[in-house]
This record gives sequence, C-alpha cells and structure tokens, in this order.
Amino acid sequence: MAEYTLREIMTVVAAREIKDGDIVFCGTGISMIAAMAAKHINAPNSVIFFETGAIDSKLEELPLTVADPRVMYFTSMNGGLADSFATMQNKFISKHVIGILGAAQIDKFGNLNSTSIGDYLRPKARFPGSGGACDAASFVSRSIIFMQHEKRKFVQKVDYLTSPGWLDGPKGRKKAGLPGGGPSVVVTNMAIMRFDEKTKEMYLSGYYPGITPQKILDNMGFEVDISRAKEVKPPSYEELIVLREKCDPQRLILE
Amino acid sequence: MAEYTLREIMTVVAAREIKDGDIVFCGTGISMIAAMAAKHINAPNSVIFFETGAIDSKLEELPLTVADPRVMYFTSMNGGLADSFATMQNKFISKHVIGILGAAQIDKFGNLNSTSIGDYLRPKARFPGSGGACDAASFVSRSIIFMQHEKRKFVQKVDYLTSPGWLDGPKGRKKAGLPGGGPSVVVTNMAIMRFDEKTKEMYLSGYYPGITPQKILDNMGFEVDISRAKEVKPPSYEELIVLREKCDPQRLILE
Amino acid sequence: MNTEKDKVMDIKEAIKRFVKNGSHISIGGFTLNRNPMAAVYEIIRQNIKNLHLYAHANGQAVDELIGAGCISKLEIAYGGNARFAPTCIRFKKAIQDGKILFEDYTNYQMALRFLAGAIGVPFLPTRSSLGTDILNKWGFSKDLRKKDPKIPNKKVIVMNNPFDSWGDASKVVLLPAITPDVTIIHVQKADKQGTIRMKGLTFADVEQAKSSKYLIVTCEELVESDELRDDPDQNQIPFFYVDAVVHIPYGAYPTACYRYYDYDPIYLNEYRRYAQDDDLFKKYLDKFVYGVKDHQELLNVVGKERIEMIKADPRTGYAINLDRK
Amino acid sequence: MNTEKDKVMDIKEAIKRFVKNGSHISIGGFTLNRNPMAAVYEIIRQNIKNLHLYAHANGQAVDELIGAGCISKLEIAYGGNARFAPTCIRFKKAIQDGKILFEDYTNYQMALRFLAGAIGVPFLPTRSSLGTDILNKWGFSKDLRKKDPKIPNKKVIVMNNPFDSWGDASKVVLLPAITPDVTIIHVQKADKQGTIRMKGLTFADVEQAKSSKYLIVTCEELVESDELRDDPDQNQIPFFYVDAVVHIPYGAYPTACYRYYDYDPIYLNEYRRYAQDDDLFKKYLDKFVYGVKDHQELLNVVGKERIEMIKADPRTGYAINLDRK
Repeated sequence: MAEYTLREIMTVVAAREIKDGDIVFCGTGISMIAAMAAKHINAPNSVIFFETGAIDSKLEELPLTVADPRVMYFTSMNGGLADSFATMQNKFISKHVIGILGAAQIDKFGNLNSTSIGDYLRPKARFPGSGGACDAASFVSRSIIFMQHEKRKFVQKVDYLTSPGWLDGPKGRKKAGLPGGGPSVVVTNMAIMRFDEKTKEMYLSGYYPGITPQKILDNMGFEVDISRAKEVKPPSYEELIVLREKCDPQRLILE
Repeated sequence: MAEYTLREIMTVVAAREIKDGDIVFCGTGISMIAAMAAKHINAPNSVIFFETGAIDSKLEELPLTVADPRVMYFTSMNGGLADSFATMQNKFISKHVIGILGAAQIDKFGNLNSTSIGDYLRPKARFPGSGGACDAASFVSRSIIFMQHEKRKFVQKVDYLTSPGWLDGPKGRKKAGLPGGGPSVVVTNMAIMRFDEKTKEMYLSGYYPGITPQKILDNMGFEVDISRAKEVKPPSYEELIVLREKCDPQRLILE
Repeated sequence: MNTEKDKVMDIKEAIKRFVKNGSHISIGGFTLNRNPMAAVYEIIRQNIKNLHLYAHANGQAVDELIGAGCISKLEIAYGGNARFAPTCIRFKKAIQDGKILFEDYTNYQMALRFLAGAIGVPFLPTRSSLGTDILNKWGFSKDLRKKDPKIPNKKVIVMNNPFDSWGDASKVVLLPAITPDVTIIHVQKADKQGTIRMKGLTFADVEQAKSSKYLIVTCEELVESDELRDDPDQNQIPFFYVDAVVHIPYGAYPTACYRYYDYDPIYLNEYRRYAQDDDLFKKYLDKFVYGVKDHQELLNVVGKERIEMIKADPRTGYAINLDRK
Repeated sequence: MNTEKDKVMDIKEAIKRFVKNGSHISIGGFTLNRNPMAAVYEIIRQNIKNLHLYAHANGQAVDELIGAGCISKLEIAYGGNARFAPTCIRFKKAIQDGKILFEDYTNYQMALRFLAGAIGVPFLPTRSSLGTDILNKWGFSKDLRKKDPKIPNKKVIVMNNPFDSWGDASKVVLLPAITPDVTIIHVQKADKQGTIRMKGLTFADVEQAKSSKYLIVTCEELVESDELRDDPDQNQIPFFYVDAVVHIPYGAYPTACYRYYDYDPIYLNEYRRYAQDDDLFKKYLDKFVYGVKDHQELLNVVGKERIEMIKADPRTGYAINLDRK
C-alpha cells in the first residue's frame, strides 16, 4: 500500500465525491486540489469555477486565493463576482453545481460558522466571514465540507450560522425558502461524515485506516450514529501520482 | 436668410435644446441628427448614447437603427441593453441624461402613445410599442419630443399611455413614483411647445417663420396657451452647414 | 446546460432536438442586427407551431416567425425594423387581425426579465413605466395566467419601497423572470464546446442565453478553443450554458453581423413589399424559405454579388457607402 | 459623473478633492489582486478619518485602512487575504477590540448591493442567506439607522414571492443599494477622458464604479483614446462615470495587477509580521506609508530587484515560478 499524508487522503476522498459533469465552486487550498484531482481521476467533464468570475481556468500553478492571477489564465471566460454567483443561482445551471466549503464550526445538520465565536458584535474570535460560502451553501445542489475533527469545531450549536446546511432538519431549507440542496459530505482529517437521508443528521460514514470510530466521537461536541461506518479505501498509487505530479508538484498545499 | 427645409429647422431647434455636458439618449432619424448637430454647435461635451449599449459612437455614416453596425464603431464602450438603460436609471448619471423621443399621439401633459390606437387587444392601428421610449421617459432628467403637428396626434387623451410625460399634472410623476424629470419641449413641423412650470400643461412657445399660432391651434385636438409664443429664430447659415456637411451629407434623413 | 467537449451539430438537428410545438423561445439580436435568421428559417421550414416568443426589439426574425404562423403568443417591447418597417408589417397585421395573443413591455423590462431568469430570481425591480399603461393593460387574461403554469400569475407588480425612501424611491415595478425553453443566438465566434465571443454590441443576448433551459448558438466562425481562451476577457458566455453549436456563415443574413457583414437593404426592401399583402407573403415564403433547403441555398438564390456588396470593411466593421435607401 | 475630455490629475489631488473625513467609500480589487494601494496609502498619509467602507473581499487594502485608523464603520463580506492572512489581522483585532462598527454580508450580496446602486434601484433580490445569521444579526443599531440618513433603515428584508411560486421561489432576500460617495479602482489601462480597460477578472469593480457619486481611477498605463476605442468591446466603463484619472504604474503594489505584475509574497509576509503587534504595526506605517512621500518612493524602498521578481510573464499574465511560500 502506498504511503500517504493526511492531507492527501482528505483530498482524494473529496475528489471521489465529484461526479462527471459537475460544475465545482471552489475555494483555495485543499479544496482546489481535490477539484483538480477529480478531473484527472473520476470526473473528466467536471468544471472548476471561482466566485471571482474565472471559469475553467488552466491552473499551471496553484492559486493562493480565488483572486490569484493564476486563475485568470486560459479560462473559458473571465467575468466578475455578480456573474459567478448568478451562475450558481441560475435555475438550470445550479442543479449541476456543487460547492466545496470549510468553516470554523459545524453542527449536526451541517450548518457552518466562518464568522465569529462569542458575541457577534464583540467576538472572542473573529474569522473572515462568509465571503461566497453562504451564497454557495444557499444555491448549489450539494456540497462537500472540509473540517478538522476537533471538539470545539463540531458543536451543538454554531455561534453564528454563516452558511446554511440542513438548518433545523429535513424541512429546514424548504421552510426557509432556500433553493439548492444541502451538504452531502463532511471530509475531515479522520473520517467521512454524511447526512441521514431522512433526518438530515450527520452520521459517520467512513473512518480512515488506523482511526477508530470512538476516537472520532471523542473529537466531536455531539453524538453521531457510527453504525454505518466502514473503513475508507486509502488513496491508490494512481490517485497519489495525480495529486503529487499533476495537482501540486510544488507542494504548496500538500506540504 | 438661408433657405432651409422643415426637417432642417426641426433638427436645429431640437439641437439648440441640448446643453453642454448632456448625455443624450438617442433614437434614429431626425433625433440622431439633432444630437449630432448639437455637438458641433452648442454642446461640444455632450455625449450620444444608444439603448442598444453603444456609448459615444463615431458616426462616420448615419445609422438607420440603434442596432445599426454603424453605432458600434469607435465607441467608448460597447455594452448591451441592460447596461444602457441602467445608465439612465443611475442616480448620479440620470441627472445629466436627456432623451429625444417621438410618438403617434401626445396629450397636453406630454404623455406619449407609441403602442396602438383603439382597443389595446384588438387595435385599429398597431405601432411598434415602447421599445426604450417608456424607459427613457421614466428615467431621464428632461426630454425633447418630436411630433408631426396633426389633430389626430395632439389628443385629449392618448389611447395607450406608453411613455410618461407629466402624467396628470405637476404632482403626477411624484405620485406615480417616477424618478426622472418630465418632457421639456415638443418640436413639431410648425412650432416649439413647452410645458408651463406650474401646471405642466403644454403651451405654444415658438412658431416657425411663416406659420401663425392659429394654424398651429387648428392642427391640435386640444387648446393651448399661445400668449407666450414668439417666432422661432430660423437656422443660421452655420447651423445648416453643420447639418448638411457634418451630420447627413448623404441626405439619408434630411432628404 | 452541458459540460461536454463537443456540441457541434447541424441546424436541422439542433432545431429538431430543442424546438418543439408549443415551446417558449427567445431569439438574439436587435432589429436588423445579428438575428439568428438561419435558425429562424429552419424553424419555419420544420413547420413548428404555437411557439411562445419572448422578444425585446428583435425585428426581422420576429416578423418572419409571426408571418409564417409559428407564433401563437408574444411578449414584446418593440415590433419595428428601422425604415424598412417602422412597424413590423406581419406583426402589425397579426395584432390588428387578432391572430396572436400579445403583451407589451419596455426594452429595459424585457432585458431585466431575461436577466432575472439568468440570475435565478423570480423578479427584478425597476422604476420604469410607473404611471403608464404598460402596467395597466395586460395582454394575457387572468384565466390564461391561471391555466398556464408557464405564464406568471401577474404581468407586473407595483410595490412600495420596503426600505422607506432608500434610493430616493417611493415605488418600484417588479417584473417576473423569463426562463425560455430554448434561446437561439447568432454570434461571431464559438468553439466546439460552446465558449462564445461576440463582437460589437451584445444587446440582451447574454441574458437571454443564460436564462434559457437550452441554448442553441449559431456562429460565423467555428474556431479552436485556444483562440478564444488566449484572451478570455473577450468572451461573453462560458461553454456550459450551451447545448448546440452550429457553424453557419452568414447565419444572420439578411440582418447584419458586426465585423462580418452589413444588413442587406435590397432584401429588406423586397421583404417589405412582400410582407404588405397576404398572398405576396406566401410567395415570399415559398421562394426564400420553403423553396430553399438550407441557408446556403438562400445565399445562392440571393447571389454572390449581393453577398459581396454587404461585406464588412475591416476598419469600421460595416459596409462603407452601402446604398441603404 | 463628468463628460469632459481630460480628467488627469495626481493622486494627492484626487484624494484631497474627493475623499473627506466621514466619506462613504468603496475600493476595487479582491484579496491580493488589483487593490488601489497607491490611493489607499495616500488616504492614510492625508490622515483622512471616520470613513465608512463598503467591502466585499477587498483584502489587503481593507486591512491597511483599518490598521491606520481611517475606518469607523465597515460593511463587509470577507476579511481574509489568502495564506498571508487567513483572517486579515488588523481587521480581526479591530473587531475583537470593539474599535469599529461592522456589519456582515456575503460576497454576492455586496456585489448585488453595488449593482443595485449602479443601476439605480433601491434594492435587489437574491435567494442567498435565507435561514442564516446574515439575516438575523445586524451590526448597526436601529438607532444608528434612524439617525444616519446614509445607512438604510433595514439591513435586509425577507419577502414572500409576490409572484406566488414563480421561479420556484417562496421567499427572497432584498438587499439595499449602496451608493458610495467615492469609489477608487486600479485598472490596467485608461485614457485621459476615463474610458477604462481592465484585463483578467473584473471582480465587482464595474458595479462599484458605477454605483458611486465620484469615481477615482488609477491606472498602470495612460493610453491614447484611439487604442481603447479601436476595440471598445474590451472596455468596461464608459468615461462619463469617471471623475479623476491618475497614472500610477504599480499602483496596486503589493497586490497583483494581471498581465503587469504579481503580488509580492515577501511584502505580504513581512506585513503579516508587522500587523500582529500594535507597536510593530506603527513601525510598519512609519516606514512604508508615512515614511515615503508617494508610491514611487515606496517602490524605491522595496527595491528594483523585488519589482523585477514579480513582473508578469507575457504568456500567462503572472510571475512564473515566483517563490510564494
């Protein structure tokens, strides 16, 4: 079996979630590598686009932000913010758009906080805020969430609900009037979490080789069902080659 | 005194209404010639733009429609419909935008009909419809209206109110919620009509040499005040030269 | 919507696949410029009927579709085509004779309605048309609105500004979004995948394209992707909006295509004469539409000389000194 | 708004003339790209205070303006600057220390708010953020909203779809328009009159520019009008929106300007170290902002070698193999 880092397995696991034909709303860092890898592995007709307006960039070098000049090269089109979010909100296109998001906190319904901890007006810790995350979480057909598995991050209730998951359960999004689908998977440094089809509550779907379900529970602020969990198939040699040689040869993200 | 045609005096009279710095929303035909002439005569810093999105075109040849390829050449920018109407609706720009309009019917408050005569659903005569005229009449700071002086065109009540003038009087536009100013002048084949500052009713402001105020009244379906009317200063030699040599040397419009 | 790499097909197939009897459609261009005429003629030849057409000021194409009896419902802002038809002739006749259902908007309103569809909101606001009959006179009955789920329940809604006097506005007009089944546009350049580059004014083509469930693009030149991607700032529509790419040189003829050719004043003047009379118009269709098997054959009928005459000058993008009387 | 032919002035004059204590301003660019840094540094040097800043994700410029104490109120979607500052450091400190009033939106919402201002409507609708705290948690008190006529009476309004379920929507979020007193953008090319050409992504610069009462444009190259008008399809802002044209090569430095230069990772890493600590940050300002008389002097302090290092490769538009760790 090939050796791999935690970041590598996270990336590969997320990449496998992308389907052919998906249009992938992408941030920077590991989410971008996952989207790039999917195009080489399982979704050749998937398309990466950035909230800044770059569509299907030729990423000869890894961008450090969605506004990096590297995303502007050899695209299908260079637009702006208004265009790119409208693409996600578009009735026909949105059905094919998926999002990759991250956050500081997540609850069992996949609601995300990337704004602040503590009182909103005088927070203990301030984060960057929504950016395009809330927009994507509102519009796209499904989303992949990257998280670090820590008790303070998997919480009963997020301090600030920045990006909508399933809100308060299976009817939450419809009640609120949201158009898109909710989160489909949470990829962490230990496990893959999914959402129960009926209750929309998070459950443990897969754990990485060498990690026990109990250890995962120990690192969460709420209980989840672990009865459906299976060991995650580790990255194959081919998948790793794609990551290392095609996606991040400079090791800017994968270290 | 220089010889001139009716079309020429109409054009010159309208051109004189354009102020330096005005941004002129322009249709085709005589209104375009008027806007072109103003740039040469009295408003060098005025700008012509078209609802189709062409801004400050270099009109080496006269366009036959606002979508004529001739409007696309050497502009400041080629945009689209949404841009160009938004420019007129823009809070800061709209104060400097004026419109030049025409219609099949006009009433004493300068409301225009360019849609149909008779029942809306089964009209006796159908015209093209608003196009951008209603938008311009809604948004711009003031407008110049071209009309043929005929009884059936100057009517008590327009069959279909396509483009708002002063609506039902001095408070009409405000009550309706309209942003821009109303019509400032009607230029016809006989006269210049303006709108009373208090009542917003049309009055005769000027009659062309050789036309009597009575003849003008005879050609209208409603009475107007003629007490303020003066003879219009005919086109000067210089103004005619501009029309004939700079604006329409091919005599496509001026005949 | 389609992320595949090759969407090239011929116009017969594209029309057959995406335009059905009863479809709600929109077409690109403005008056006598960049109308997707080759596609329009193919719709007429395929005898597709009962179309619901959304138009701002699409001029020539609208008039021909109405004249050929393809349209049963029309939402429109302007039915004119310059001096060739101050009011489009078959449009005028159809309305005066009660042959079609129609509803009037303004050009900005139609652009906003397409934009609303494109960006996925149920409506957009404007301050245009307050106090006018655009608001008061509805073309589609309440009954039809109730029965047909593809027509909004209301033509427009006037709303008080919920942000008090923010933006110095007391009221706004809300316009319902349009999401056509199919939009057809004609552009200067496309690649196989559907990245689009237009030259000159874009009119409302981009909004129409993005509002639509399916999008057919006909193009003057089918180019390599590299050419378009080398300067993507100049492209207006990303490929995934596109469902069919059809290569048809002179596909906008007899309307103009900036930097390629001008409108043909001879054709348009001739059209006007044919359009004035019902029998003559049948003859027009027989000769110029049904009588030719495709657009190339129409160009052959018109003849090389005329095509040469309207060729664009490379500096200005139109035919200099073209006799346009 | 200005239709005159020559609007060229230097940055000192442009800032002095249009940016006042208490002005509501917006700045172009996104995170570490095309921020109008020369103008931002001049605002800091002119000691302009109590600014109300509208930002989507304007990164570096936002952080420096906050750090220098120019900002008292902030409406923002994202305060981060890539790996150089996952959360912008002075922004984070100012909020945690209660030094500024702030209110959170999303990037799309800020873009729509500028768009609403640009197109002259009091609000625009979106379906983003329904069910979230973006709607629930307001940063500006009702009292402040009542007192200050430049702040809308409500942060957002959730409205039922008045067209029933048209567009498959039950509700929409209405966002109030923004009309700043001044917007400052940095672009690749402008002419004296203010016709603007950007290369690469435009972010929300066009909407911000058009929403504003006054518009200052700084540019890499001041070119002849003919160059821009020869292909006007590539221009994004017509001249009459522009009030000042300022020619400042490297005017976005240390952020990037596509096809001209990359961001400077050394500067941004150094900035991060300075920004972590209040005293150090004062030293940063003293050395790099107050300590230089203009942008050219900042470039001199940084040195030719660094400027050379970030020069854009002509094929890709960025600095290939730049060490960005």
